[in-house]
Amino acid sequence: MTAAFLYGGAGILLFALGLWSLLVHEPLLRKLIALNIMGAGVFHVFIAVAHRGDGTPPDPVPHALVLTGIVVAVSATALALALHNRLEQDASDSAQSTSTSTAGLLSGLSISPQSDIIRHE
Amino acid sequence: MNRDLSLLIGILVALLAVLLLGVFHSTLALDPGQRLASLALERLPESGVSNPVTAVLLNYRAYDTLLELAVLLAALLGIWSLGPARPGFQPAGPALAAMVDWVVPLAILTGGYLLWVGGHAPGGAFQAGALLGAAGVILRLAGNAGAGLPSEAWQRWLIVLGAGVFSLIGLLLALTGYGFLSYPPGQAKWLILLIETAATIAIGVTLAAAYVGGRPQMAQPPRSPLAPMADPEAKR
Amino acid sequence: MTTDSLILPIALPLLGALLTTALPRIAPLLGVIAATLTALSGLWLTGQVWGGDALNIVLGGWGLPLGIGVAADGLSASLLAMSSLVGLGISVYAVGYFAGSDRGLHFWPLWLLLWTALNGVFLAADLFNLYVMLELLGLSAAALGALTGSREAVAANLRYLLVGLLGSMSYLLGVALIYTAYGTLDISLLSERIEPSALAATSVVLMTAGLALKAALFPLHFWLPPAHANAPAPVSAALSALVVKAAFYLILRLWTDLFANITTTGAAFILGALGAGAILWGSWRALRAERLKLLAAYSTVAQIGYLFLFFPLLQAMPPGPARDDLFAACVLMAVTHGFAKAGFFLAAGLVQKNAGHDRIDELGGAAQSMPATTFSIALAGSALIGLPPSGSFIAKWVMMRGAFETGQWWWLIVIVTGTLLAAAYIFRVLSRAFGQEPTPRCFVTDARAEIPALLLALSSVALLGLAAGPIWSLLGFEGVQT
Amino acid sequence: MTPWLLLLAWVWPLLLAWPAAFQAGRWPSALRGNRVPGAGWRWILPMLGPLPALVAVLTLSLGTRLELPWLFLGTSLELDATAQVYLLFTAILWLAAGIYAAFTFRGTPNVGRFHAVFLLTMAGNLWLIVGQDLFSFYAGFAIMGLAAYGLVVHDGSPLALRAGKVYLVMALLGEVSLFAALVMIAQQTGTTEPSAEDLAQLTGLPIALALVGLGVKAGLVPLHLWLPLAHPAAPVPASAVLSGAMIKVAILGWLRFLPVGAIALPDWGGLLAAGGVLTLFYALPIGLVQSDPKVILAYSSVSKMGLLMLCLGLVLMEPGLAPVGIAAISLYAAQHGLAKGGLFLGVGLRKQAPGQPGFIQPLVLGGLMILALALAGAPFTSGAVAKYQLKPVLAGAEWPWVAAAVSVATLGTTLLMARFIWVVSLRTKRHPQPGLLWPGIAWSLLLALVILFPFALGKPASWLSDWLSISLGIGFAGLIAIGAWRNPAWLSPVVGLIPAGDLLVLARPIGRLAIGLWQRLWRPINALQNRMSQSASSRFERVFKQSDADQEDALRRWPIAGGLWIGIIAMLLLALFAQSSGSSLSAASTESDDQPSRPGLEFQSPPAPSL
Repeated sequence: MTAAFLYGGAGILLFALGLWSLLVHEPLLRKLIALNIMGAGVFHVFIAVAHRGDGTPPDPVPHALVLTGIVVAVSATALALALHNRLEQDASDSAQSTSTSTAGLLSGLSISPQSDIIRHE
Repeated sequence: MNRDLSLLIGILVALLAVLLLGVFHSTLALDPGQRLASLALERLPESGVSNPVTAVLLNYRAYDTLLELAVLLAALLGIWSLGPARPGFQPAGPALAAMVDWVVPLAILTGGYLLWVGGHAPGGAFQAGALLGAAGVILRLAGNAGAGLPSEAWQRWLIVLGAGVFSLIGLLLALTGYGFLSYPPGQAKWLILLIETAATIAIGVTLAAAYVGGRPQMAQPPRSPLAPMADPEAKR
Repeated sequence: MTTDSLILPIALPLLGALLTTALPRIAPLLGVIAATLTALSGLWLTGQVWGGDALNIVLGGWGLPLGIGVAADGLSASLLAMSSLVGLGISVYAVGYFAGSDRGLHFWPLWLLLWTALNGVFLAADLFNLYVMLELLGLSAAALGALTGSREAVAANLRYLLVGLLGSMSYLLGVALIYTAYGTLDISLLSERIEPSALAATSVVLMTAGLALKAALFPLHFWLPPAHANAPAPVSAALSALVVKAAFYLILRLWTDLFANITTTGAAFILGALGAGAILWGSWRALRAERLKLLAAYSTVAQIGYLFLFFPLLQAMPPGPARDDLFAACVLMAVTHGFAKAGFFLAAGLVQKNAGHDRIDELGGAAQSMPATTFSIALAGSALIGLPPSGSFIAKWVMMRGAFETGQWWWLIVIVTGTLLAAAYIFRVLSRAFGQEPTPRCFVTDARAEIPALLLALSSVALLGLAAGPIWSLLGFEGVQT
Repeated sequence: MTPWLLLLAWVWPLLLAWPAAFQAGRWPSALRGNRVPGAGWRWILPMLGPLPALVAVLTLSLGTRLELPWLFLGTSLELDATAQVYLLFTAILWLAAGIYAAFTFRGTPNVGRFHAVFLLTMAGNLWLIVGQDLFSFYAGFAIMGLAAYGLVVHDGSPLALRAGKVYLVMALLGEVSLFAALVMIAQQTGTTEPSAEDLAQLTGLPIALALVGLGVKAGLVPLHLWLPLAHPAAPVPASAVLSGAMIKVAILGWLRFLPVGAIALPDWGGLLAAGGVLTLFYALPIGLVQSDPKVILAYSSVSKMGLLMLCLGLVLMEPGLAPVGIAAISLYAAQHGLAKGGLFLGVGLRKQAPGQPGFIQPLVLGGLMILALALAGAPFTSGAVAKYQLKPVLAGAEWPWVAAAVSVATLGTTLLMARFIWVVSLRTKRHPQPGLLWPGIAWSLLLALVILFPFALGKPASWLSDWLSISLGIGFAGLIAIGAWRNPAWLSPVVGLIPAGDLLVLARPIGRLAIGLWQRLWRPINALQNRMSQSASSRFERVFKQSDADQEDALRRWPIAGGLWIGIIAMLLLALFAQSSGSSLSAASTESDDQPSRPGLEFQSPPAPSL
């Protein structure tokens, strides 16, 4: 009971923390991490609920729900990153068309498409 | 960011969290809880697998898992719709290349093992698929622009493999009178293994393709005028 | 097999999506075939619900607490019928719209996945399954919305995706709390067990708030206008006509079915007040919109508001024929808006294609060169205003009567103001069609694209208005008590 | 004959609107290859539209009823006494206008659009006459009112577009008030087909809303603004039905949905009668100074509607008058409708008919004179008969001065008609068009009907009613005419003194004046307000850093949207906890204790939605 509350309560705190970060922080990557933290919080609650009694085996259903939820969260994160990547690409393209020097500077820093996002933050 | 506003939101969120904690606590306190657990474990022998989580994922609640594969597919299709993939990274140095030669087969092997073990212990299609995907990621990081994936046509067939096999088996079962995704007694084990194998491949390919981050290039990618800046090779 | 047919409206578009993914060369052909089959299966299911009682099935053969239930009652069937007909219209239109364009390649699988999720939401009877369906819906919708690839579209749909994720998380936390207390996820089992408690109240609030984000209830509609206005026309139609309805449907289901004994008049009043805000603000913004598709998107915000206005009325009305009328009118309103808005967006897309832009003030020539499309806009517009004999006219009639009967006359002012504003923005568009421009050579200039829009708009006015009775019988009610 | 004719009467034109819209005017249809302008059969559709209605009214017996429970949540169509009169004159008028519209628009650009809108308007007009329930009346009313927008703005000129805008705003206001009134009537009487007795229990609000809602259509001053603009702007056949048939439905609506004859409503009746008197006298002088014949006719319509409203108001005050009054009002509406329709069509003929055989234009002018006399109520015309029928109402009224006032108004009407004849005989700009033979014949039939009216219906005593004021008026008009003939400049300062759309035009300077006054009076307060709002907005901007012009940009910012979202969650939680507190705020459910451990496979049917 206490263990379940501690785990579940931690999940709720994670949810709240993620929510706050999502709303307050502007960069997209932080928002995405925040959303994933919120998701992790909800999954915590599910897992905490699964193991309740002493000695009885844990409930497999919430475990399976969490697995499903993780895959869904991964998919959503991937799509969001791709959309953001596209925005960045557009921005750098238009920047280059107006001023090649700036674009060259940007591209010099750029190692990979993925790192674009991180650098932007 | 405005400090006052974030503080205000922080207070609101904190209040919400306190309320949720209170509600959660009172619920736990009053309810010792008879879950689906006993039922799920009781019917485990009929489910065709001995790992209860796999039983839930691929038998009791197989419908959710089918849709989850569809979600994964939707994400990849969305990524593909945004345009062609960017060129990859520079080829790996000798040390990394040697490591990749070891790690990738190992990851594929481990994936196979996880797939098999999922029937009676923690493991299963998603874990295995994730490892396959990771192998693809490693390949791309080491300079293989396509992450070791086959041509676009093949990729298209592979990414629909999981959901395709899953839903076809479901419909076939419905047609033969067992009901959608209701495995006939005794056949559950093999059907689940079949579905899991297909799903593993599909998940692995989908994850790797998502990491590539765009529509696969047909052959040699046409070098767009903007490409050189993203291509470290051109700089040397 | 009759109960197994429940799965067809979900399985068929899914198979279609897989095939169009695997065989991109013949995607339009496969897509139309899959769309036709999906629509037929949806209509067949609706017919079965009409003929008999509610249908349900538990997948996997494990019975209820363990398996996942799929069920169709009158409410699901009405919306399923809407998604079938509107979806078919959008599909036929898309063939012409995307002809010769690379985007069609990406459109078909994503659109069929979206349709899968839509039908899945309408038929689901399991709270967690609903979460997965909502995510599939949100992901495919955001991907489709960004299909034009313009910067605005991508940015707006990225925002839409994040908002949808936030909504899903909130919904999922509500589900987790429910599972904590009741140990089951099936809606029918839960609705027997749930009693008023702090936990139930918290869950319903979390789930409603999450879904309200997805349903674009004022003031949480901020993501909708840019996302819907910048998408390709068939996608805008699907998003505005169908996708927001899924979230609304779920709120309606939760409030009137699962949590019926938990909701209170005060909470329903809040939803109604937000709906009123949506009507006034959405209509006003639609009136001020410079672009036709932006106008349509804001009009969606307003129409969603009307749907939420039903909550305080339903909550205050004691069970009986009068409440049945209100409920049926709510469904009728949602379905009518589905048809009308789909027709409007499809027609707007044609105008945009023809003129090269959709700035309302410069549309005179384009509108007059396409009489059939202008006529579609007029028909759809009259359904959006709520003119007779459209379905929304009857819905507004019942709504206003309900407002009097429950003593909530103040909604009347909102409805009247909203109707006048709607008339203003629709006629602002229509007056462009009456000018002294040269006339076109024939009524229908591009049959493949114009006919679906025309038929959708026409059914919102004629079909749903003149014969609203079937909605009542589909929902199992006796007919309007006048 | 079958009662289904009642359904066909309005569904038929509705169906015809579809092929009419596809009609190729100048443009050939894509399916049939190239075609010469105006070819095809579709141009005849407008005149086929009213035929079933005409057949219905001529063959069906009084009281024929058709129930359509499947339509529109339950509809009933019936030919009662009032509906019979209305259907007869409306169908005749639409037929005449339809013939006119078919021949004159044949092959013109946008003919499909005009004919489709014409048929839609016709369908709405006929539907609301035969429909007995609130739904049908409102549906027909709204279809008619909004489709008529297309008629008003048809020629697309800036003038027509302005008239259309004014028309639309007023019509929508009227329709929304009427809608609210009808909903309230349904709710208060508990039926959608209320009898006069049911209506007796109405409260004031629905009555007021019905008076306003239909008052717009009837041209009740000051809700008449659209009328003198829209009627002249519309093409000739459209103004004929607008003025002849469509504005009359307001009276029909009041007869149906006000407790006429069941209960005395001294206040509302008095208000309506007073409004009628105002309308009656207000429109006459303004009409007299107009120079466009169609505008003069429009003001005459306003004035005549005032007379009808006066009579209806008197009947509302004195329920005993109802049996006589309702018949007389319907009859008068019919007479005025036919005469006014004929006048408008005649103006069109005067402008468009060929003058080649020398006798045609004099014939048109002669016909117009007869119609004008009939409208004024001259002896031996239908106008005299109709006016005679109204006598008992005026005599039995509580207000003794009413009869005298009406006589004065008759004098005014005579002058107005004289002015009309003067304008139409001297100042008409002519644009002859071919193909006006059949419209001319249709018009002469209408004319014959108006002439024969008194001899078919009235007693000989009625043929001479009001001869005194009419002859006074004619004499007066003659004097003025002679004066104007001698000195053409004599009347010029008066003519055009008040433009069409009177109040609307005056509203602008008055509005400017009011704004000026407001600014002068409230300058100090305004300044204070400005300072306050400026500081508030700058503070607001400091908080939200809003700079974009887009009003929703602030809302789109995550912290603000998220804050609102959490606020909504908090409000919902408060609302739920506030009402459920005490009972079980802290007590979570213990229901799952007794959850039976079900073996599972048995199937649990979900309960039906708890609605």
